[in-house]
Amino acid sequence: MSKTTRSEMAPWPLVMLIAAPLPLGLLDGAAIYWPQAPAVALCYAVSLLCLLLRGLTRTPRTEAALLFLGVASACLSPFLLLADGVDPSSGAGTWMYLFGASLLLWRVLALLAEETGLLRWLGPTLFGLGLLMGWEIITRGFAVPSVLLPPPSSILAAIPTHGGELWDDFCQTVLKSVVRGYLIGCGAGFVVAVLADRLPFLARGLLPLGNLASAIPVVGIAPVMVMWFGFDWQSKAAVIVIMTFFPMLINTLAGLATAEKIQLDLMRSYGAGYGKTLWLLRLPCALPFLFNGLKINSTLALIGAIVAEFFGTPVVGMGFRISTEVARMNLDVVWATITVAAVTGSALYGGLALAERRLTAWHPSFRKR
Amino acid sequence: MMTERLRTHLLPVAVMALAVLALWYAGALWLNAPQVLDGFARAHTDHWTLSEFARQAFSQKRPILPTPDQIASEMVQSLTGYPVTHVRNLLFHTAVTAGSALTGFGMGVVLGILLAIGIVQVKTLESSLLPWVITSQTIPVLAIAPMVVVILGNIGFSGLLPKAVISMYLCFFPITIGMVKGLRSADPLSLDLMRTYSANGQQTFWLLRLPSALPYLFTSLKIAVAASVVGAIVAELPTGGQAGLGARLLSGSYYGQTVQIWSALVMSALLSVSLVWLIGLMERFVVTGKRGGTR
Amino acid sequence: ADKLTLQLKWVTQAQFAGYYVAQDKGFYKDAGLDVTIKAGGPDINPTQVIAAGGADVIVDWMPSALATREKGVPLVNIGQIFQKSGMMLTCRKDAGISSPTDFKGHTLGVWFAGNEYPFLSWMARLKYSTSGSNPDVTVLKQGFNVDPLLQKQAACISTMTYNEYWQLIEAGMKPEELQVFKYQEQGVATLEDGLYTTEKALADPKTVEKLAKFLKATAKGWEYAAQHQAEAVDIVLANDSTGAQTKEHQTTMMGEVAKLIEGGKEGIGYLSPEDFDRTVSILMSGGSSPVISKMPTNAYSHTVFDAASKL
Amino acid sequence: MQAPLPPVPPPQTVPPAAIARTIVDARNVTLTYQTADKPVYALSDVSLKINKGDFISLIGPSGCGKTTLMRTIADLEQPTSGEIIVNGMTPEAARLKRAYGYVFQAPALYPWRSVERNVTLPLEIMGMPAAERQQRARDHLEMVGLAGFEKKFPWQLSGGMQQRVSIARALAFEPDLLLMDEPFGALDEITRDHLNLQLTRLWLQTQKTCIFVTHSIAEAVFLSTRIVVMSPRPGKILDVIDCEQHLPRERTLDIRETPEFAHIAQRVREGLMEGHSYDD
Amino acid sequence: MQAPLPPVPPPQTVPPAAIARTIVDARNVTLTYQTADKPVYALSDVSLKINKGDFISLIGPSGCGKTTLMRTIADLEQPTSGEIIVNGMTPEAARLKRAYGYVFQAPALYPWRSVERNVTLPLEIMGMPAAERQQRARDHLEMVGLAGFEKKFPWQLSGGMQQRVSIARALAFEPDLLLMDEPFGALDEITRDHLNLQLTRLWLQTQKTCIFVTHSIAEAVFLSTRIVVMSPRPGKILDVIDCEQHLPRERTLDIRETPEFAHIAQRVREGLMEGHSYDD
Ligand SMILES: Nc1ncnc2c1ncn2[C@@H]1O[C@H](COP(=O)(O)OP(=O)(O)OP(=O)(O)O)[C@@H](O)[C@H]1O
Ligand SMILES: Nc1ncnc2c1ncn2[C@@H]1O[C@H](COP(=O)(O)OP(=O)(O)OP(=O)(O)O)[C@@H](O)[C@H]1O
Ligand SMILES: Cc1ncc(C[n+]2csc(CCO)c2C)c(N)n1
Ligand SMILES: [Mg+2]
Ligand SMILES: [Mg+2]
Repeated sequence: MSKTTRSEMAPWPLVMLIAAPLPLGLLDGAAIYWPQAPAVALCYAVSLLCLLLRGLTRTPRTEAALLFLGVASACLSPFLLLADGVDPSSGAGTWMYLFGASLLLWRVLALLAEETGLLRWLGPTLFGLGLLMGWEIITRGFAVPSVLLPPPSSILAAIPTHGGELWDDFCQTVLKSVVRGYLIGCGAGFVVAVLADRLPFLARGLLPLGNLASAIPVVGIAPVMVMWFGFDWQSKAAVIVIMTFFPMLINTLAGLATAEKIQLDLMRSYGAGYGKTLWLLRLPCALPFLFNGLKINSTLALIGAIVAEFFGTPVVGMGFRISTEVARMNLDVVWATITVAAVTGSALYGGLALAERRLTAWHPSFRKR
Repeated sequence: MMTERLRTHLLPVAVMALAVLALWYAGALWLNAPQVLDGFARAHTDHWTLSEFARQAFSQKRPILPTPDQIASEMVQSLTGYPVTHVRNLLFHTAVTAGSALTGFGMGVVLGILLAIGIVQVKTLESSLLPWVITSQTIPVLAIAPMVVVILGNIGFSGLLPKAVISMYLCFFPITIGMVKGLRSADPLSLDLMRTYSANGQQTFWLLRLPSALPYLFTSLKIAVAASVVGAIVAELPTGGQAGLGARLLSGSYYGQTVQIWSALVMSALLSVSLVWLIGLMERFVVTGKRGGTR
Repeated sequence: ADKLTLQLKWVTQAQFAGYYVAQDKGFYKDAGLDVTIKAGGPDINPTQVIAAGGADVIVDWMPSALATREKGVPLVNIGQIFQKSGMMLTCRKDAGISSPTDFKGHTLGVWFAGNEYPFLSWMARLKYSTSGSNPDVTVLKQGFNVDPLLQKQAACISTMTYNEYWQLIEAGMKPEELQVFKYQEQGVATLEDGLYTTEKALADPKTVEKLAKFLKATAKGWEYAAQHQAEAVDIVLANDSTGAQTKEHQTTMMGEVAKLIEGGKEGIGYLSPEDFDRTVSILMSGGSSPVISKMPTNAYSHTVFDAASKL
Repeated sequence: MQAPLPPVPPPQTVPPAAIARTIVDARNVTLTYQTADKPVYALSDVSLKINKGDFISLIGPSGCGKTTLMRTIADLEQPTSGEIIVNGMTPEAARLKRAYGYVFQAPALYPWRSVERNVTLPLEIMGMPAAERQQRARDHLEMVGLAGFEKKFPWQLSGGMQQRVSIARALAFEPDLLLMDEPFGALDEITRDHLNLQLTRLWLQTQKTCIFVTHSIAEAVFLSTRIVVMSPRPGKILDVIDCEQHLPRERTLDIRETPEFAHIAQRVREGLMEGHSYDD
Repeated sequence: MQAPLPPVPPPQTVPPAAIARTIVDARNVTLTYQTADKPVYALSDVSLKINKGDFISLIGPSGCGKTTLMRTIADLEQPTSGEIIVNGMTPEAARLKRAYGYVFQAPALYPWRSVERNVTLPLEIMGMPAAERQQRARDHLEMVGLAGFEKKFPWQLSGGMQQRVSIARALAFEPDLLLMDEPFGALDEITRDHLNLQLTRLWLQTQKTCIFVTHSIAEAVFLSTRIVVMSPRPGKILDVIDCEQHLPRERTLDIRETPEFAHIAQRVREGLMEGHSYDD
């Protein structure tokens, strides 16, 4: 299929060569150089060797695997230094080495970009791992206080130790508030858009007011909703309904307007009524926009629920957890909760993206790249 | 011509507005009733008339739902009672919020479009970055807003910038998603045409991809501009001591001044609606000649 | 002049009158200091700000400061402004509550953010369960205002003597309709507004001198504020950039706050070790996961106070 | 190479067709498009009567208003003045009664539907049972030579194939009035001849009324009972040529070799020339 | 009506054209489209040499692969096997050198650009100064009979007019190799004749190379130096007919009446028939 001529690698990762004469960090106030840290020097040698041997690989996959080894050993080195009690924060050599490694990671990602099937996910996974590594290295290397930003490793450690709480929060926030609010909000936005499209009088009268109402920021609505609907999930769902309504409305209206004139004329010539035209022509045309709205809303809904929980909850819920644990200085729990939120949101989004791919495979954006 | 416009556009709005107002007063009566009755009970007023009840419900000091006239008079008082630059003038706070919202929106548009272009043009970015852009949005802003404010504050940025950054964080996403979709929606045959001209990436972008992405872009811009106002307000909460509609909301909420909350809400809604409207105006100006299609 | 940044715990209000008065009246300037006061807010955590280097001194409550200390940011109390706790639980009498034994089966509003520990240890002492499927009292995380009580969503809510209690009164409740339980009187009071800095700052004698000047000027500001309350309120209002505070409310607040700063054995700003020990023991006893697990050492220092006394 | 044209036989007085029912009656139809710069006069005072069972071809220079006239009949445009009566009712009422089957100049297929489901679309709208409409779609696809392409999507077809799907779609609908706008424009001569024959057969069998736009004079003469020649902007009717007077109703491809055929073709060509201003 | 065809004159040995330069050299090109159900074999082992100054017509049944072949030459599709050399380089390199002017089967106009700005589009991409490209656009629009429509938008034009805009756009570009996919399909005979003449003139003047798809046998014979007849799926070359042997290079409309013309046309028709399976 594809003309697999591997593009040539830019020489940038070679900046790691500059690292060799530079110091690695400080130990007891004195600079440490490569010969004084044999383990790190070994990592460095491995990285350079991987760069050298790259030419021998035959397929993009083997090259990616080899180069990844080089990146991995670079990532290992600051931890080796830390374990030896070296403070790498002022070691230009360490940072230059890591900089070269991140450019090398880019090359790995480029090689993996052509993958299909399950391996397709390898690229984004490595990219994410790279980000997390960078975070870990920076927080530990510069000794950032954990009350400001904990390193990913301690966040990861917090997940099993607080598993019970996290699960309860998930049930409260996602299963109770988000699901219901999302369904009602998107449903209402859709229905109102269709109605507005059908009844111009309603549209002209209601849309400006609807726009006005839904332009109210969540943080403003949340306290009011808590006042009206009480402390439990109902008020959170109400906030989500209001938040998701507007994007769905706008997207549905824009989507309904995309049917081409000639396609509409065809329906007209069949004497197809409003409902038939809607179902057979305008909704299929609107699908890409509907999915756009649904996807944007899937992230908004989660944020909405969490934000609303800042304004009063029973003592469970992801928003509750975040706000109280911030004040208790348990930043690892905070970030563990954020992780749960991020995973949930991404899963929701990914599900929608898959459904979109299935239902709108005809759309040019999927047809041809 | 003019009367026609009046009939088709203003009349429906007027009718609907009246209906909403009627509903609102009914709602105020309903929601404030427990408080009023409680008040009567505690004052041992056993014999009260319906008009007395309504009068009370519509003039609660801390109503659950204030009436439109309460909000209006609070707003009029705030808007006309002080000079525009005074901290008690709502317009001052609106301007503060609008300032950071628009700055954030501007940054968000640039970031969002650049990301979209990167994702569409660079395959590596598409496969590895897009999932993380999405994940970034599942992180609740309100949770990270204080950290952003604190961290940026320490690097020496305070005032407008941290707020704008949070606005940007909220509004770049709809733009990126919409633009990615839009940039890919160009008609395949038109793309082929560009190929035969051996147009470079930039030319294809400006001459074909961007025009076909415009409907998506403007839909996203409308959502994003509303989001930027939300972002600015969210960012004003942690720095609650300072100016802006968010600060008004917060202190209103903190002191239970419902009417103040509602007037800040109305003001922020007006702000985003007028921004959305401005985008719509731009859209009408920019998107020309795109109506018929083939016959 | 020496530069110094002070991070407050909350928005500009009479709770912090002393600092604003010292600033406005030039006490800081006279002491050779150039002080920046940063207002706080619900999500501004002063300990984070100081950990990130954004402030030299913060106003914080002791539970939060001790928790942060245990998390590796070595905060040290250099002066205790509020000698007494202003926290209380305020209940509706019409909910049938007249003593702590009536709590059972009711919903109680509590501030979290570290303020829940005294509450939890109080409930533990009363032998009420607060969690599980069928708790004796239902705990609600209450927001920033008093609506839950006004709307009967909770039978009791947390209030401060100087703030939320008066909001209830301003909202039309009568004092005789309310039953209050002061933490101070229930024996679960923890120390509130105090001044904290880092161990690193204290290691430098120059900084200690600067902080001493600051503490002294601050004490002077508080003293002045307590004596000239009307003027102090005006100064606070002039510093409020939200334009939302009312004179009426701030005047009451000033009066109540003035009561809390009294009683320092050696003058305004003195931390008495007994109060510290009591706070620590309450924090270590409460609930299933106490804020602090280890006995804190060197969490306060009288160095600055002593130096200030000698100025 | 053609032999000199034989003289036109004098018009014979034909016995009036057994109570010829008027299906389309256009009276003084004028249509002006308003555009940003200046108005475009697309139709000017067009009057035309079409009887049941007629096969009318519209022929005329590009841009003369053929499509516009068809669209007006099908209630897709409103005349600026004048009126049209279809089946004794307004075009709108006729449209709502599903009287029209329209083959547009562009294929207008729905990209999210497979070829087969594009053809069943109007049948679905009519409410035909699934099995029956599938059968009909297959039959008609077979007729236009597209058996085996049922499951493909429109963008996987060549231009001519798309056009044929669109023809199959209109035919499967079996409307009273078939409006076809250059349906065979994108087809090669052999396929075109084949479909011409199919179309005449179908037309004879079902006694439908057809309005047909074509640029091929031969095709027009071969298919039509009457040919309407139009002149360009503002679109006017220049000439209406009655073919039934000279050619039998039932036609085979070899009538194209007869002198009558050539004669009519010549008259159409002359009419067309009149409307043009090229000097080469 | 036509006189019986005269016997084909025996192929004369023509002197080899003065060092005929090969512009397009397709060698054993095969192209298979992968679709969800089963693969479509669009081109099978197609070999073809086109010299500089040639005017090649592709003719064949609908769906036989004409468009696919043109797209492959223009580097819009990759052959599954075989190779194509254009001007001594890969199609991609030729494309990057802006060697192609392509008139697609559908007009492919940009709805957000006026007619004139649609025509100037490729010129903008080339970087021509504004005044010059406007002049060129106007000249070419005039040539296709669309003077006065510069400021209209595509959806305000009739089908044939849109097609003519697309032709003007390709001609204004003045490419080395002009690829035209049924450019005149939507035009009436008179306009078509006119444009045929214009095209031959232009071609003779500029010595460009043209590849042209048409369904009109007469048009193919009239315009071409060689006619390539294709058979349907999998698309193969059935016959290549050299017209220059029998017809002069410079042609007027009346050569259509010559026996040589009719003879070639007949040969093309026979080739076409061969590829078809209709039995009527
Ligand atoms: N929507 C429109 N707005 C403005 N002008 C239009 C519109 N549609 C058609 N026209 C103009 O009306 C005239 C007649 O167009 P029409 O489509 O009826 O021509 P046609 O006879 O079908 O031509 P062709 O054979 O090329 O399809 C043309 O000059 C065209 O520019
Ligand atoms: N993108 C595609 N995917 C799958 N099959 C395709 C695709 N494009 C074309 N085909 C198939 O390839 C074959 C040849 O198509 P092509 O467009 O080349 O025909 P053509 O000769 O141009 O026909 P026409 O005269 O009708 O335009 C057809 O059978 C068509 O179905
Ligand atoms: C997150 C959070 N919410 C509420 C309080 C309660 N509280 C106690 S004192 C005070 C300021 C002055 O009244 C406030 C708001 C808190 N500490 N933290
Ligand atoms: Mg037409
Ligand atoms: Mg084709």
